Amino acid sequence: MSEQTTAQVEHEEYEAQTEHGAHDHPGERTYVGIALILAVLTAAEVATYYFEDQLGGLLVPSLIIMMIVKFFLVVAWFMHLRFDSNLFTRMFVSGLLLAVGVYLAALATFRFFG
Amino acid sequence: MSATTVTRRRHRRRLLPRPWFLAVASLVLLAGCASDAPQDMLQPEGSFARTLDNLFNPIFWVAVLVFVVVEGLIVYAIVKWRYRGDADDGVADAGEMPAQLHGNTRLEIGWTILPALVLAGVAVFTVPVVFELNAEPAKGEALEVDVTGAQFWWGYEYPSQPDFGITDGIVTANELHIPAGQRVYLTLRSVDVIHSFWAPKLNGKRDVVPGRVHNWLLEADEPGVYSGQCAEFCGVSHANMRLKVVAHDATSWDAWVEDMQEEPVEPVSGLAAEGFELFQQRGCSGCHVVEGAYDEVAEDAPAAPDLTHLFSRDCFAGCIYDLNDRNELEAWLRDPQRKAGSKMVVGQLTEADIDALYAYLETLE
Amino acid sequence: MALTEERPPLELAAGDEPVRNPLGAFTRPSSSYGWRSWLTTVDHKKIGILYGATAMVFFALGGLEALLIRAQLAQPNGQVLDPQVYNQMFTMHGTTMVFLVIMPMLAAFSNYLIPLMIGARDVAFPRLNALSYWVFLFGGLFLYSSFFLGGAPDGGWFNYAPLSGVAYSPGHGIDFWTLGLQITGIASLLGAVNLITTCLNMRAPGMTLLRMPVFVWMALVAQFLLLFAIPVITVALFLLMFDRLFGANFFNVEAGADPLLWQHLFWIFGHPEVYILVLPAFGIVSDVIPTFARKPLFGYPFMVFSGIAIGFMGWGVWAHHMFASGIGPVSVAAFSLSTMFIAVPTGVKIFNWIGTLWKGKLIFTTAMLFAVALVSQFTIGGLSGVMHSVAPHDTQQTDTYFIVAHFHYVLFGGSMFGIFAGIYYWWPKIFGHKLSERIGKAHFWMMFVGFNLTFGPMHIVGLQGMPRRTATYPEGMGWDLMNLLETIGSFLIAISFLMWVYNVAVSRKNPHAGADPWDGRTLEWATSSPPPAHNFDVEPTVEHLDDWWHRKYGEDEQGRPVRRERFTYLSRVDEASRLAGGDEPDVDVSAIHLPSPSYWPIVLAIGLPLIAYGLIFTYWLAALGGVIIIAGAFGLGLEPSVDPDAGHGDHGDHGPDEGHDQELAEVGAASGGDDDEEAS
Amino acid sequence: MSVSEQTAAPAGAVPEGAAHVAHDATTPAHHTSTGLSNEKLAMWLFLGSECLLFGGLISTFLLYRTREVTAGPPVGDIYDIPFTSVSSFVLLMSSLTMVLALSSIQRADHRRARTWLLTTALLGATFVAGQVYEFTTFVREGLGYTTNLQGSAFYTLTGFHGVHVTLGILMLLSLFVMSLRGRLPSGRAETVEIVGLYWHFVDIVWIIIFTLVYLIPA
Ligand code: HEA
Ligand code: HEA
Ligand code: HEC
Ligand code: CUA
Ligand SMILES: [Cu+2]
Repeated sequence: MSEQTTAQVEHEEYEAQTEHGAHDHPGERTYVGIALILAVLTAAEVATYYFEDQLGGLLVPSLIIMMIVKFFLVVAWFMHLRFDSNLFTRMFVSGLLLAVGVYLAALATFRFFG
Repeated sequence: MSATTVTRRRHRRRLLPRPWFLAVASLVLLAGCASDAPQDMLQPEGSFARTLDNLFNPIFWVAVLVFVVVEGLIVYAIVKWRYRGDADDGVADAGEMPAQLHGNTRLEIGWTILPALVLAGVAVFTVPVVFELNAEPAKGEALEVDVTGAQFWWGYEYPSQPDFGITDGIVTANELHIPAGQRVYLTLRSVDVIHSFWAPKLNGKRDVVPGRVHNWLLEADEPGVYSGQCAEFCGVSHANMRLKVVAHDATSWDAWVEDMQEEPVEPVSGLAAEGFELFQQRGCSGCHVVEGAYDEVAEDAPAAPDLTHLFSRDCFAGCIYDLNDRNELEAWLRDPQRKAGSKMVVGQLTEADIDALYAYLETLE
Repeated sequence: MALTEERPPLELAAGDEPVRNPLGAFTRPSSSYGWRSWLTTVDHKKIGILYGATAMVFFALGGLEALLIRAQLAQPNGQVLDPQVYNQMFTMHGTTMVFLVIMPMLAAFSNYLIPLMIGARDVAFPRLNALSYWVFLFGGLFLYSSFFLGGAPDGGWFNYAPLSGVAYSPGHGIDFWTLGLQITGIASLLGAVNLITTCLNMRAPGMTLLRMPVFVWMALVAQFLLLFAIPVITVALFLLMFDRLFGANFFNVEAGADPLLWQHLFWIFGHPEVYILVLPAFGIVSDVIPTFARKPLFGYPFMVFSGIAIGFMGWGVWAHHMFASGIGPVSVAAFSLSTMFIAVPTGVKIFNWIGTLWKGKLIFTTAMLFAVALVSQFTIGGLSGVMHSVAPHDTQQTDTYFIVAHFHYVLFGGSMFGIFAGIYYWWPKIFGHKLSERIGKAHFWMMFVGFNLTFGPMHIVGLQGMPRRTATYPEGMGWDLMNLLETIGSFLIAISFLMWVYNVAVSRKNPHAGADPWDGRTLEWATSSPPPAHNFDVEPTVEHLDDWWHRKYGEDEQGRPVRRERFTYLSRVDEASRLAGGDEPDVDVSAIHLPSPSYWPIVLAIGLPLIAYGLIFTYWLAALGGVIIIAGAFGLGLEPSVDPDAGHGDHGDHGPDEGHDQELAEVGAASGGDDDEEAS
Repeated sequence: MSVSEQTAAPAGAVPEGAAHVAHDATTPAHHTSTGLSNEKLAMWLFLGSECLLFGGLISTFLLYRTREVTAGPPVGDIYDIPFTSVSSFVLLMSSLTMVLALSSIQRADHRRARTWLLTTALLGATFVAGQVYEFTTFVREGLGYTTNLQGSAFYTLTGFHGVHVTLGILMLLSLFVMSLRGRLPSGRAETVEIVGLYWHFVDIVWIIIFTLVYLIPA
C-alpha cells in the first residue's frame, strides 16, 4: 500500500466516525486568515503602548476590546467552539463567566475600581 | 387506616424520646436565659448594641415562626400518616398505596414567593442599619480612641481632645475607659495578626486587621464595667485576650482623665527605688514605656503595654488576671509564660527582685 | 466492612508459580478479588466503598478530636488540653470533618450510585477514578502524619493570614495543611471532571436529564461547584505555600499585603464548599423519603431547579463570612441581601419534602428516620443562617458559638444525617444484607438526642457571648451549665456512633436482603445486591422518571399504583427476589468488557505526598516524587484500559462482601459473576 | 491528565497494538448519551475550571499592582514591552501551527502533521525561553521573587503560565513521538485535538495576561 492510499482510508474512517464531515470545519486558509487578524490586533495592541498619551481615556477600553476579540477568535475558530457542540461552549463559558463575575466582585470590595 | 390498640401502644412507646427530650430542652433553655451573663448580646446596654438588638428581635421571631410552621407540619405529617403496621423488613407488602401526588405547581410557586417576601421585609430593615453603624461621627462629637491589638493584649491611646478634657494624650492598656452616655469612635490597628474588638453589650465586633485601619463605634448608657474580648482567633492565647470597658459618669471621667495625664513620681528611696533601678537592669524598660522615666523601648521589642499608670487598672495581661491581687502580679513576674504564648520574655527573677519591682510598679498609679 | 476475602487466586493454566516482578508494578494485575484487588480496582463500586470506609475512619478521628475539645470545655478553666494542643484539635477537627469526612463520603455515594442510577456500566474514566481515591487517601494520611512530624496545623480550618504565615506559625503544621489540602483538592477536581462527564455522557438510552434521580442531580450540581471552587482554594493555598516556603509576599503585611485577600479567596471557595457538603445529602433524602412515603417526590422539577439555583446563588454570598472584617458598608449590604435570598430555594426543598410526606404512607425505617431528621434539623441550622445574614447583627454573632451551633446543625443535622440515611438505605444494595433496624433505631435516637444536646445549647452560650476557638473560659460568664450539657451530648453522639460500628459488625450475618428490599424507585434496585461488576446484565432503556418503579407498578382506573404480576430485573437476581415476582433477563454477559485493574493509579498517587514531604524536608524526596508521577502518568497513559492478555477473565468482578455466606455465593453464581472460573 | 486517558479513547480503526481498545465497553465514545466524546468533554470541563485558577492569580496580581511597593522597583517600571510583544506573538502563532497540525492529521497527512506538531512545540519553547530571559533581566534590575508584593505576584502568575506551556510542550512531544511510531492514525485525531484545546487555552490566557498585566498601565 502506498502512503497515499493508507491516508485516504484513514481519512475516510475519520470522517465516518465524526458526526460532522470536514466541510463543517474551516479549512487551513481560514486558519491562516484568523491568524492574520490576530497578528494585526496584536500589532495594534502594541501600538497603543507608543501612543498612550494620545489615546488618553480610550486606552484601557480599546485594549480590553482587542483582548476580548482575540480571545474569542481563538476560542471560536482554533478551538472550534463555533462548530462544536453547544455543551462544550456552556461548560467553558460558565467557568469563564463565573471567574469574571466572582473576581470582579472581589476586586470591587477592595475598592479597586476607584 | 386501621389502627388497633396494640399498634397504637407501640406507637406511643416509640415516640417516647420526644416529649422527654422537649422537657429537658425547655429546662435547659430556661436555665440558660435566667443566668447572668456579662457578655450577653441580647441584653444591650448602649445605643449601638440596642440598635442591633432591635433589628435582631423581630428577625428572631420570624425565624421562630418559620420554625414552628415547618416543624409543626413535619410532626403533623408523621403523626397523621405514619404507617402503623410492621414494615421493618418488608416494605413492599405494606399494603395499599397512597395517592400518587406528583406535585402542585401553584402551591410550589406559593412557597417560593412567600419566603421571598418575608426576606424582602427583613432586608428592608437590615440595609439602613448597615450604613448607620458605619457612619463616621463629626469631629468633636465622639471621643476618639486609637486601639491597638497585639498578641495577646489591647493598647489604647487617647489623642488630645479638649472637648473631653484630654489635653495631653493618654496611653493605657486592656481596660478601655470611656464616658457613659457619649459616643466613642475607635480607630483600630493591629501590630501583628488579625484580632477583633468586641464588647457585646456596647456594640458588635470589628476586626482589627494589620495593614488596615478600621473604625468602630461604642456607647454605654450607664456607668459600669463591661466585659469583652478578642473575637478573632489570633494564636495560642486567643482565649486570654480579654478586655474591659469602664464607663464613667461625668465626675469620675474627669478625675480619671486628670489622673492619667499626670506623670508618675519617680521613687527616690526604699524598695520602690530599688525596683525602679531593677526595671531597667532586668530589661523591663526595653519593652515597657513608663512615661517620664522610661520613654524609649528597644526597636526589636514586641509591642508591650504602657505601664505609666498600671495601677490605675484592675486587670492586666489581656484582663485575665486581677491586679488587685498581689499574688497574681508576682506570679506573672515569676513566669509570664503562665499565660501561654505570652510575648513577654524575662530572665529568672529572684523573689527579692520581684518584691522590689512590685513596690515600684505599685507607685505607677 | 470486609475488605479482604479468602478466595483462591485466579487459577493458572500450568499450575506453577508465575514469574512475577517483585514490585508487581509492571505485570498487569489480574485478580478482581483478594486484598490486592482493592489496591488495583477501577470498579466504581469498589472505589465507592473505599471512599466510604476511609471517610468513616476519618470520622472517628475527627470525632475523637471533638471529644477532646468537649472534654476541655466541659468546665471553666479546663485543664485537659493545653492551648497549643487545643488549637490543633479544632483545626484538625474542622479540616477533617469537611475535607476528609463529608467530601469523601459524598464522593463515596456519588461513585457508587451515579453509574447505577443512570444505567451505566461504570464512570466515564474508571482509572482516573481510582487515581482520585488514592490521591485523596494519601492527601489525608499526609495531613495526619503532621501529628508525628512536629505538630498538626493550628490556624483554624480557614487559617486566616497573616497568622498562618511563617512569622506567626513557624512550625511545619501549616505546611502540612496547605500541601495536604492541595493534594486532596487534586482528587476532588479529577473526581468532578469524571463524574460530570459520567452524568452527562454515560446515561442509559432514554435517561434524559430530567429523568435522572434527584440524588444524581444534586451530586452533579455539587460536582460542578467542586469543579469551579477547587481552583480557587488552590490559588489561595499556592500563595500561602509560596509565602511560607519561598518567602513570597502575598500575605506579608510589612511588604504592603492585604490580609483580606486570603479571606476572599478562601471564602469564594468556602461558601460553595458548604453547599458541596450538603447538596448530595439533600439528594439522598430526596430519594429516601419517596421510597418510604410510598409516593413520588413532590415537585421533581422544582427540586431539581432549586438545587441548581442554590448552586448558582452559592457563588454570590461568600463575603457573609466577612461582615466584621471591614469590607465596607456597600459590600456588606450587598452580600447581606444575596445571602438572605438563598433561603428561598432551600425553603422550596424543605416544603417539597414535607409535600412528599403529606398523605403518604410513612414507613419509619432507620433510613427514613434520619431523612426526616435532616428535614427538621437542617431547618434549624438554616434559620440561624438567615439570622447571620442580617449583617449588622452578625457583628455580634460572628465568631461565637452561635455560629458553631449554626454550622453543626447544617453539617451534622444536614450532611451527616443525610449520610446516615444513605448508609442505612443503600447498605443492602452494597453488601447484600441490611443493617439491623433494631440497633439502627437505637443508634438514631441516641444520635438525635445527643446531637441536640450537644449543639442546641451552643445557640444559648453563643448569644451569651461565648467566643469560638477559645481553649478556655473563665467562671462567672454564665456559660458553665450549657457547656457541661454540650459535653455530655457529645459523648452520647460518640456512643451512638459506636452503636453504628457495632451494627456494621454484627449485621454481616443478616440474611440476604434481595435485590430490592425497600421496594425502591430507581434503577439501582433493578440489579442484584450487590450488583455484578458490570452493573446490569442488560443495558436499561429508560422510559420514565423513577423507571424501576414504573416497571413494577401499573395504574388502575383511579390512578393508584398496582403492582404488576411480572416485571423483569436487569440482572440475574437471587431466589427470593425472583419469588417476589421479578423475572430475570436472559442475556449472555460474557460479551461485556470492563477496564482491567491497574497498579498505576496508586503508584502515581504516592508521588504526590512524596513531593509534599520533599517541599517541607528535603528536595530530594520531591524529585523522587516527581519522577514517580511522571512515570506513573506515562504508565497510566500508555497502558491500554483493557488488558489484552487478560482474556475475558476479569470482567466477572464480584461485589465486595460476596463469598461470606452461602446464600450470597449462590446469588453470585446466579448473577453471572462466576465467569472467572469459567474463563480460566 | 488528558494524555493519560487518551489511550482509553476508542477508535474505529486502529492499527496494530491498540486494537483491543476498540471493544472497551465503558467508554464507547460514539455511543455516549450526548454523542460527544468523553475525553473532549472532560477537557472542556477542565478548562472551565482553569479559568477560575488563572482568574485568581490574575486578580491577585491586579490587586497588588495598584499597591505601593516597599522595596525594589514596581514591576511596571521594568517591563520590556517590545520584547514581550514578540514572545506573545510567537505564542499566538503557535496556535496557528497547532490547528494546522490537527487539520493535517485529520487529512492523514502525517508528515506535515509531525512538522506542525514540532513547530508548535518549538514556538512554545521559544516563548518559555523568552520568559526565562525576561525573568533573569528582571532579577538583574532588582526585582526578585521576594523583593516586593508585585514581584511575588508577577512571577507566580507568569511562572504558573510558563509551567502550563511547558506541560503542553511535553504533550506535543509525546504526540510527535507517537506519530513517528505510527500510533497516531487519523482515527485518533481527537487526541491531537484535545491537546490542542489545552494549548489554545494556554494561549488565550496569555492574551489576557499580555493585556491586563503588561499593556494596561497601573
Ligand atoms: C452544610 C453547610 C452549610 C449550609 C447549607 C449553610 C447554609 C446557610 N448559611 Fe452557613 N455556614 C456554614 C455551613 C453551612 N451554611 C459553615 C461551616 C459556616 C462557618 C464557617 C466558619 O466560620 O468556620 C457557616 C457560616 C455562615 C455565616 C457566617 C457567620 C459568621 O461567621 O459570622 C452566614 C452568614 O450569613 C451563614 C449563612 C447561611 C445561610 C443564610 C444559609 C442558607 O443556605 C440556609 C437556608 C435554609 C433555611 C433558611 C431553612 C429552610 C427555609 C425555609 C423553611 C423557608 C422559609 C424561611 C424563611 C422565610 C427565613 N452561614
Ligand atoms: C461535618 C462537619 C462536622 C461534624 C460532623 C462535627 C462534629 C462535632 N463537632 Fe465540630 N466543627 C466543624 C465541623 C464538624 N463538627 C467545623 C468545620 C468546626 C470549625 C473548626 C474551626 O473553628 O476551625 C467545628 C468546630 C467545633 C467546635 C468548636 C471548637 C472551637 O471553636 O473552639 C466544637 C466544640 O464543641 C465542636 C464539637 C463537635 C462535636 C462534639 C461533634 C460530634 O458530633 C462528633 C461526633 C463523633 C464522634 C464522637 C466520633 C466518635 C468516635 C469514637 C468514639 C471513636 C471510636 C473509635 C473507633 C470506632 C475505632 N466542633
Ligand atoms: C520582651 C519584652 C518584655 C519585657 C522584657 C518585659 N515585658 Fe512585661 N509585657 C510584655 C508584653 C508583650 C506584655 C503583654 C503580655 C500579654 O498580655 O499577653 C507584658 C505585660 C506586662 C504587664 C501587664 C501589663 C498590662 O497592663 O497588662 C506587666 C505588669 C509587665 N509586663 C511588667 C514587666 C516587668 C516588671 C518586666 C521586667 C522584669 C517586664 N514586664 C519585662 C513584654 C515585655
Ligand atoms: Cu486577639 Cu484573638
Ligand atoms: Cu457561607
